[in-house]
Amino acid sequence: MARILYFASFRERMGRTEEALTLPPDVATVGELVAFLRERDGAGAQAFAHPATVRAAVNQEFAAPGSPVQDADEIAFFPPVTGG
Amino acid sequence: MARILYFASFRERMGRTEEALTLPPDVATVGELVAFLRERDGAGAQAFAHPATVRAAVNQEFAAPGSPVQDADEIAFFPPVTGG
Amino acid sequence: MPSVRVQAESFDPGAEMAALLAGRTDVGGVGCFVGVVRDSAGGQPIRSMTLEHYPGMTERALAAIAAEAEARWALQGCTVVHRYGRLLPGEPIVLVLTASPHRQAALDATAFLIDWLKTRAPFWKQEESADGGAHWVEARDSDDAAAARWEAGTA
Amino acid sequence: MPSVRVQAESFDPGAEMAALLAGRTDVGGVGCFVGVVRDSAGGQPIRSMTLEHYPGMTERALAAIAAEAEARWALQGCTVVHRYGRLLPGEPIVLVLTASPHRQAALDATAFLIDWLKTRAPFWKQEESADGGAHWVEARDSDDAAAARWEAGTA
Repeated sequence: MARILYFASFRERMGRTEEALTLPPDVATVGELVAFLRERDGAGAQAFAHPATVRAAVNQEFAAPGSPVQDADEIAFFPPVTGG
Repeated sequence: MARILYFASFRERMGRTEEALTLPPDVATVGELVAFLRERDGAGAQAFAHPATVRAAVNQEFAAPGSPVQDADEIAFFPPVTGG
Repeated sequence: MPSVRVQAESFDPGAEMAALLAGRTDVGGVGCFVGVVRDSAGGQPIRSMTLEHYPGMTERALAAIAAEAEARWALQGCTVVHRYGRLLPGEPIVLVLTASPHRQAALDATAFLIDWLKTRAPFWKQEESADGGAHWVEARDSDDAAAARWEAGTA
Repeated sequence: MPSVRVQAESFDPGAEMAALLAGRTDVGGVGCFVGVVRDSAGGQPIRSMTLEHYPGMTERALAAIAAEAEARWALQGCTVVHRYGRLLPGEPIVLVLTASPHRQAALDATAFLIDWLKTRAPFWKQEESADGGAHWVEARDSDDAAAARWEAGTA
């Protein structure tokens, strides 16, 4: 099971802070996980509607769409950061 | 009478912090005053030996060798500044 | 070693600077930047600013950014403190402090740290407007440009 | 209006920053630089540093430098405090503080102020070495170069 975290607008649109998910067999990258979540339900469709504003981290390191993901990973989705 | 002030190494080499001086008739600029002081005595010869390290102010504004001077001015000599 | 903290509580820039300098006499200059919550954004008044972060990753990101600054400049120490939670206008959000034998290194490292923080530290700001509505602050291209200066090596 | 002071006493950067921000909620960033007496120079230990200044002209020069910074950047305030007299290693010499709605203006104005201070404010440093000998610090070309950046408009 992967642990999926949502922050900021992604948390609001997904209606949760995190979920445990068994990665489907055809999900091996961040980009494929995004596609899966977008197709899964209306919340995912809304949260992941604009790929340009999706940012991700795998195991607390920033990740790209091609970054690999696997069960047991901590995977986070959030918009571009605005701290400082 | 002009008031002449000396700071830092100029104060030490001239052996005084200031003096009152009636400007000689042929002294109308900072550069001419430097030449006069350099010729006047051994202390002046030493203090003004290296023109590249002489800095001046007239009435508390930085001045160039060609800047005019007259009696009643406050004229200061010092090395390049090193604050901050 | 950099000192990096993520906290809800406020901080005292003077006390942080004193701690950075404590017991040492080899520091020549300290650079500092403090980010503060403004009472308006885009001409509209702001009632509060709430910062969300990613516990765990945020601390790691700040430590990595500080380590990068210490690798690039001859720093004798640096301190980064970033707050989260609900903050009111006038309250400090972020502190960057750098100590170096030479002023240029302290100044450059301070600018670097705040630029990189803005694009690489997982924080998200939500503004509460005067009518109580809330909206997420959007990332600005100018922040990416400021951070990119340090990558291109032009700064 | 900039706040400019020349004094023998030490100063408290945190208190100065609090004074700059007091009662206002429109500041977005505060830039700060503190120069400190180092315990060595050119590899030789230093026992103390004595700063001489030109009373009257020094205050005027600092006010002119601060006014120049306020003319160049959208500052909401700036503070310059410079000490004179005999200082020991670890003691602060100079404080520059700038407040602005935007961080880049605060950072740039801080760098500008310290660079110009070093080349345009009438202060002279004398170092006392470990054997009690004293010598005047010579002006550095790198300081002139740093100040010249702001004239050429390249910074």
